[in-house]
Amino acid sequence: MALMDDLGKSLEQSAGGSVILTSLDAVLDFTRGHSLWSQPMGTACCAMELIAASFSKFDFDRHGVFPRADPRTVDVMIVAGTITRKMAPAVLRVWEQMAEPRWCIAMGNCAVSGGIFYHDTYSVMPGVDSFLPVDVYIAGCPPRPEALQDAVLQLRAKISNQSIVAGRTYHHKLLLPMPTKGVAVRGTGGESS
Amino acid sequence: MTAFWQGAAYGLGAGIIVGVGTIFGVWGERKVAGRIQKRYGPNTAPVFGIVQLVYDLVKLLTKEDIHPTQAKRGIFNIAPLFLTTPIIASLVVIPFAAGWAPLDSSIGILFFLAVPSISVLGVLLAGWSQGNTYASLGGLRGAAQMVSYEVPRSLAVLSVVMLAGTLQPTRFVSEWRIWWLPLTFIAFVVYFIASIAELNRGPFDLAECDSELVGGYFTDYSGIRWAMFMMSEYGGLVATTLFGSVIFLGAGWPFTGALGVLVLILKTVLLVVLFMWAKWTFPRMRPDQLMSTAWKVLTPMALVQILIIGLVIPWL
Amino acid sequence: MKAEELSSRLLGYWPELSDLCSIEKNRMLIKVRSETVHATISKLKELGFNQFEMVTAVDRGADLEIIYVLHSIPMKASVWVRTHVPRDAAEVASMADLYTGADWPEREVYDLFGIDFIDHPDMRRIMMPFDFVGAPLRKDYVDENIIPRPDYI
Amino acid sequence: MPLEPGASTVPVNEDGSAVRETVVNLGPSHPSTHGVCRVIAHLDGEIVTRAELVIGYLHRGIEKMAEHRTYLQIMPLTDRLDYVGSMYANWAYCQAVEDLAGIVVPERAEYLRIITCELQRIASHMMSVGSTGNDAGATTLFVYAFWVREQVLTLFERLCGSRLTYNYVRPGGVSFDTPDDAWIDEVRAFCKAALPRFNEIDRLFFGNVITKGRTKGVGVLSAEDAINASVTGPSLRASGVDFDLRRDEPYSLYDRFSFNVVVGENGDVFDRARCRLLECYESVRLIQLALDQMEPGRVKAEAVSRLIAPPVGETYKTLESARGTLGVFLASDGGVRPWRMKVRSPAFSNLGIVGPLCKGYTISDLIMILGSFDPVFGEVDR
Repeated sequence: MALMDDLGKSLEQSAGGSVILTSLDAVLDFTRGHSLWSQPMGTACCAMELIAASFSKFDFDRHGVFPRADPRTVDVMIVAGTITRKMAPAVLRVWEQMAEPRWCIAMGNCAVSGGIFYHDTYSVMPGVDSFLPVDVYIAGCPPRPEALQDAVLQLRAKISNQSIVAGRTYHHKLLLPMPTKGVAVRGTGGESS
Repeated sequence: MTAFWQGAAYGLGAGIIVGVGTIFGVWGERKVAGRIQKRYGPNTAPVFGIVQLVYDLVKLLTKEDIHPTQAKRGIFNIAPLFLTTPIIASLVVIPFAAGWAPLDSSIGILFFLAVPSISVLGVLLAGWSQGNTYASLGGLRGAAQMVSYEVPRSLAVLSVVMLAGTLQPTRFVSEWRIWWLPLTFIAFVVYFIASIAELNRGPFDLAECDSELVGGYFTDYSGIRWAMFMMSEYGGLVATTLFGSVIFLGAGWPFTGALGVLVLILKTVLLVVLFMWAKWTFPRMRPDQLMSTAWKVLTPMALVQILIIGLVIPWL
Repeated sequence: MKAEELSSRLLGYWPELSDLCSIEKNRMLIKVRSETVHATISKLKELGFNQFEMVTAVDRGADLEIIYVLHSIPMKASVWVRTHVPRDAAEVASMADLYTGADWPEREVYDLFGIDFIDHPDMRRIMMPFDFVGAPLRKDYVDENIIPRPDYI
Repeated sequence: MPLEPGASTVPVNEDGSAVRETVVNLGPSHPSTHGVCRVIAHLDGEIVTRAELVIGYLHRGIEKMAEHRTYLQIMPLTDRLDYVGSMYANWAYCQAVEDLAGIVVPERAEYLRIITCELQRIASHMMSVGSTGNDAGATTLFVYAFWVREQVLTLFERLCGSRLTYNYVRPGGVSFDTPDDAWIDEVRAFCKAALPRFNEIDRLFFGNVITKGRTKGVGVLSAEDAINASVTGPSLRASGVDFDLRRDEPYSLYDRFSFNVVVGENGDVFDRARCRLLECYESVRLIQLALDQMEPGRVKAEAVSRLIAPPVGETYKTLESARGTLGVFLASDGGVRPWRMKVRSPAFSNLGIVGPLCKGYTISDLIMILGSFDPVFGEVDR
């Protein structure tokens, strides 16, 4: 990414570079938006709809979205399901393993805000955006695969406005994760994915 | 200096074949898999979804290239080259048209069997250098499997070479007769199965099986380096099937010239589809079963084929 | 098997049981002191209750009640064994030596109720993170992370 | 690799030297742990010397939440327990509430419960068989099995408006009657169409020589061990124990049907997976019988208030879910909220044996053994 950032910066500073920059942005945004490989971070009920989405009835591969197990090659993490305090470090770890540029879709009420498990519980995170930058939220408990399809198209529209220049790229400021009681959250999660 | 430019031209040509083969191979895989699984595969991109692969390629090339902290950096960086280079190099001995191969060597067939074996090194180095248990297990599995399956594969090819009496690909093609087809059928089956294992494809994709080892020996690779692994896999697929159609299916037979080249490509595509069919139908084998298949089933089968041909040759 | 039939059959083998057992809504209950739980259950296992169906605890305010449900596949019947342990010294013998299936359920009760199972092979938290403090299913558990739900009824 | 305190100590040989082994960590987000389970596998080469399961990554505290909700408000929580087969948790919970409050369920509602739950069993078993195939590398099998599941979900969608979290079985009956008579015809049509699909899956996967090599004799669990380890459901029956709650301790109207209980022989992965497939045939038969016997009538008991306040007492009711004995324990203090709810989840109890069982098999087998118990982590962790 550093290479792309430098390229973007030097293009922006040079005379006439912005013409090249905008066309480069257009090409890259278009290809990135149309080739969103997903990391299925399915933890609970929504994972069923996430599986259904890539199978015969809905077939997300038509749009170039297909699930990959290894986080290094994927572009979008689809967090589907409740994230508990025990799971949060592992989700964060997988997110950190993903290569830039990366995006995140929060699928279902639990991932959006904690949903039905928001109140009265001692172990559920109130939404995955308390420790991850989320691009698209899908409501529903669980959302239908069509809703996920719409989210992918929304994300595509969002990507089409991004630039490779560092100042304007999609750099997230990571919020600190909520600690489990007593001990800091990092470093206790799962190895690799 | 001429030799240098010649070599550069061969390399470029073979690189283009591998690149185009990769794009069409991945596209074909996704389409074939889709059809087998009652869905469509990529179809919203232009031209039946082929352009989808261009999107994927451009995206992969501009993606971040991650170096994990626990990786051995130098080896991590060059390991993918060990995989792609032998595949590209091996293509130079393929007789694309009747009587013409880019490098018409007198030991061309031996060259083809020997050079891609170097990619075992790439698998081993890639797996080891990442400092990741999934990758090292995958690398070890892959190396063991590729080394073992060299044996039945070479024996199968050897049986056909016995019939032709030459190791020179162009002469081999002109020697080829249609009645070899039933005679060398066992060898063809052995070659087919052993090649699947050699390429780490399903049902022998133990080295990269995502249900156990996540990404296998290239778990921690991203962006362009990961694309090189894909290129070696599909380039290898193209090279193996090309070679298989030359050795067992008589290259351009019954045509020569441009039509012959077309027929060769057609046979290759047929074999590729067969490979994909096998991948998307069968479950995966276990490492120990895979090894015993190589040594206890395929190698004896190839030896029996050699025996049969050895008995037939005096009567020719 | 009906509870009456079951209890008469069990009493035939084990007469001392009559002081402890009662029948409620077609369900056989055995109430014992926490020190004798292990002996009772091992006796019941000998009498044919070969499956450890579940163990749970209920916070009764003054003390904690532990309820074991044992199931017998040949007799097609279940029996409850219940006992009380004090809140601050909550401990009871582990059944993991009798039933391997008691391993995880006892860990769960330990995790969520803070009841110590003596001689359990692997007494660690199972549901909550290992560094978690407290027994969340006890009624007096407080946690600043809990967002109380407005009363809608 | 950081392990949790006490999770692992370096094993030593008899002479005190450290065993040279690799520790492979699978999960909590791994493609074949069927959710959020973590397996810490100690390997000697490819052989598993010790496998430890770490669960709790989806522990949402449903039992605590239930103490703060009225009896009807708990219904949606039960949906999210076993998200592959939500109907069972609905029903098990309703059984417990009905037992506690003394509600009598109309007959048509019981039939509808049986029909939907047997459909759910097919959907759940298809998921399980398919993911066994997926673990073995046969992705296509998963898609085929999922196709059958999609048909069931479409039927459910017509019945109660939801694909996954139905909230259909309610205390005192079910929430809706069948939408129209066409729905019943659709169920009959599905029963006819599903049988060739089951045959196809049987031939494609269980008839395959690679599958047999991969699954036969792997993860063998004897009948005694299975009973002692609280294994229930298809996993228990695969070990050769002829026990099914539906037949042996009939609840609802199951005593009106005659059906076969599928029993395996060896208790290996093959038997566990195939038992599930064969149970689908029996479920189809049960659905057809129930459709024949069902008569028009009420689908909900008349006198069920929205605010159920059962008398003081406890209850524990079980039923045969797709994974085994699913029980709900309810303790009431006479108020409108339960004093304590506890779910005895079959997936949790079955999973306890997986760690010890994997010892001595390869890492590839570990994946198969874990998958063959069909864990659903919503239910395991609650």
